[in-house]
Amino acid sequence: MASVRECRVELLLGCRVVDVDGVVVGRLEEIVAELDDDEYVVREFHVGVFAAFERLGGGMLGRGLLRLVGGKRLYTGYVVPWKVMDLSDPERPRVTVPKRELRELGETQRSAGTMPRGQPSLRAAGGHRQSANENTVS
Amino acid sequence: MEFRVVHDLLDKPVLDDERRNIGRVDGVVLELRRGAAPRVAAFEIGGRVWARRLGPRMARWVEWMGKRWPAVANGVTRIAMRDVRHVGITVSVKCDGRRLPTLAWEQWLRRRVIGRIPGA
Amino acid sequence: MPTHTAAVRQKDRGRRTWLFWVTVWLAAGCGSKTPPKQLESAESWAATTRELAIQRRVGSVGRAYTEDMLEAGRRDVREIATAIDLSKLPPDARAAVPLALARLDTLMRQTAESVRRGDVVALGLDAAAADALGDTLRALRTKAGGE
Amino acid sequence: MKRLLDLTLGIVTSIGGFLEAGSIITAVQGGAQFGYQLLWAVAVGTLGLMLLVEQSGRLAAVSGRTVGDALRERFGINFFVIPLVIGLLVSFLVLASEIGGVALALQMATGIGFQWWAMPVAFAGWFLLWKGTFGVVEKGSSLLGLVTIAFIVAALKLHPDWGRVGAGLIPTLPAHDGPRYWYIAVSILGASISPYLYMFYSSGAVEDGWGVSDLPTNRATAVLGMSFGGVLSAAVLIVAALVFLPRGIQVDRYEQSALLLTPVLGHPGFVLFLASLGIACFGATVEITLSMAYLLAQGLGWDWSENAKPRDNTRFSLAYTVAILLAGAVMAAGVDPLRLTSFSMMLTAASLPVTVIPMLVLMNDEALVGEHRNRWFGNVALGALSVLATAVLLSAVPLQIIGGG
Repeated sequence: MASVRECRVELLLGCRVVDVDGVVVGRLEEIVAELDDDEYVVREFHVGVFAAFERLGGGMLGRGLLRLVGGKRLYTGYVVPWKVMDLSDPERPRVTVPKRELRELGETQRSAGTMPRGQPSLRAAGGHRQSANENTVS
Repeated sequence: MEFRVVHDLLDKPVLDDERRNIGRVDGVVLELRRGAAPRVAAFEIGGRVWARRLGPRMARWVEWMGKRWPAVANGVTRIAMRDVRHVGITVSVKCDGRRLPTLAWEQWLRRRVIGRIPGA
Repeated sequence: MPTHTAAVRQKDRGRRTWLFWVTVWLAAGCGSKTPPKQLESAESWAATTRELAIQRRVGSVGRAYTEDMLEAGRRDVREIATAIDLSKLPPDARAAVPLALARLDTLMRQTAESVRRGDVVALGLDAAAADALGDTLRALRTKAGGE
Repeated sequence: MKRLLDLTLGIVTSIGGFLEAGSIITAVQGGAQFGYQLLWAVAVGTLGLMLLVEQSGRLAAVSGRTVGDALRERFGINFFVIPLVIGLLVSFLVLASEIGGVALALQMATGIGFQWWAMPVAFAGWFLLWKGTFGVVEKGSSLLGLVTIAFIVAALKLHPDWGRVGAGLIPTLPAHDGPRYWYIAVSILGASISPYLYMFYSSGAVEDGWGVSDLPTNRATAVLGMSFGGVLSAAVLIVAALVFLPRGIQVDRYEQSALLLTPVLGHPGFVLFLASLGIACFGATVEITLSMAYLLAQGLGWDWSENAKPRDNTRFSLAYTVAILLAGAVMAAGVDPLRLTSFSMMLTAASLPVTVIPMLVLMNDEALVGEHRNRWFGNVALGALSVLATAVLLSAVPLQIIGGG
């Protein structure tokens, strides 16, 4: 670890992400980390309108509406693994591979895992959303 | 355990050892490491941090306020992720909120303004 | 949010449009009214005067309230009298409208005096006069093109 | 037994808390100019408020988050500043008009100008907040607010033609004065669906520590309380339609509305009107002030509670102190209360989309409300309300221009 640099999540959020050829991937909406040896280590970045919806917990209704209104165009999001995300300029995040090589975020994976729905008391459960099976590289 | 920085941490209320509200997570700091995955190092609380999110004009304005009334526009509180006890609907941290800069103006107000009004 | 200049400029433009609409909205509060609308308002004041006289006569409403109300009404009526655009009225109403408004003003002053004196008989007469004046104003409004 | 008592108290609270300066004056204006024709606006406004109150109460009971909290947590500060700034601005104007309502009631009772009453009223409200607890503020001001039932008594004594009253519940196009009609219709909507009410309600649910077991109480309070409240508003409109319309009295000055009950109830009617106006507006003054402080404190993560001593929540206490005294100062400067009230009701109506549309997202968020999230009915109704709110926003500016004043 030669150098340590800092980067601010709240300013990164909503920035347009481009791929290696300058093609726009979408806006950065979510960062997924994992607790690893007492450290929260970033695994991947979620980019695109769908990622924003996922963040808002849009639910079935939101997903349905999004598909209805925007069709395929809006109904997309990409998973960018940390290895290919270049944050050297925090205002212009860049993916170091072409867009087509990115994994899409969406329903196909969502249905792969079964999601525990409706815990009886979220407050009692500590409220942590149990969604580990959504769109993760584990 | 998976943890989503924006969904689960950013903008959540922060409670100290005695469940005192010490503010909201206004910003999150990633540490970029060469050859290793970035690490969520800390989060920050403070007017200056959220003002920066609202744009440069707002940030300048809060900066100016801070120069004028240092007691009111407090500094930035940074809390390392290792001091986080639990992240849920709220974020609880291992510390005494009264000693943090975020609560400085709450205390300043108590001494200088509110405490002086009868019946407080 | 990203702080590219384009985005900032767009934000500025957005703010300006927004300010424009707020100004328009605020300005609209002081917009002008048409003569039939103004006459309708005067008519409503005549009706209010009548009601105030009747209710004060039987002691249903407070004295201070009645006087204040009449005073406020007179201010409104005088405002209407100066603001009304006579050229927008039909020729045969041009002379009658200012006259009726002046009579309403006088009547309201008179009613206020009756209230001050506690004169029950006068209040009855004032109510009748207000009733008649209301009819006159209604006729004038119909002439001026109101429904 | 205790539950039943709580429920009754909750319903009484919402009845007492329903009427305030805006809903009284808009209903009087509507009835005086258009008879029963605008009753539908009261009904739509009441249904809308019922929906939002039930949902924000449910959100608070299930997740322990108020609407303000959830808005910040789910949408981030970049979005949250919009409802924050708009909410504070609109609430401030409404607050000033409520203080104006109390001050005018006092003016009509004493003959001393309302400007002189504005600061004492603001100070009295502040004192209640400073010394009182949430229960005192909510229940006290609302129990007194039951005096507004006088309007229902008056409406019944006038024996309205119920068939025509029923017909008024169906929206129809006006025969005359189209712009004015729509202007008053939108104002009635703004007066009924006040964001401060459901913000206040959800904060109250959190202050009282509601849980999932309180959901039935929440639903009953929302449905029964708001419908009784709506009936009160409708009664004001009906009385105005039967008293003012045939006499040709329009309400160009706030004070004219005090003649509303005298033809029916005589001198007690005058006193009851003043008492209703004063008490209802005073209750609203205190509640709006609190809801402003709640919104600010929740959004920025300050400690907030009306039940704590002011010195334990200094920023929160400072926020309500500044808000109420500033609003008092606006009225003391002699702003026309009727103009301000009409304007702020219009502004409230126009501001609805910023709080209503996000509710659609919040109430479908499994992380927040889990299995208690909206079913199709709640979503369709809230969706319809969002569409209505957007239409209102788009029509507000042109309506203010051609129908206002």
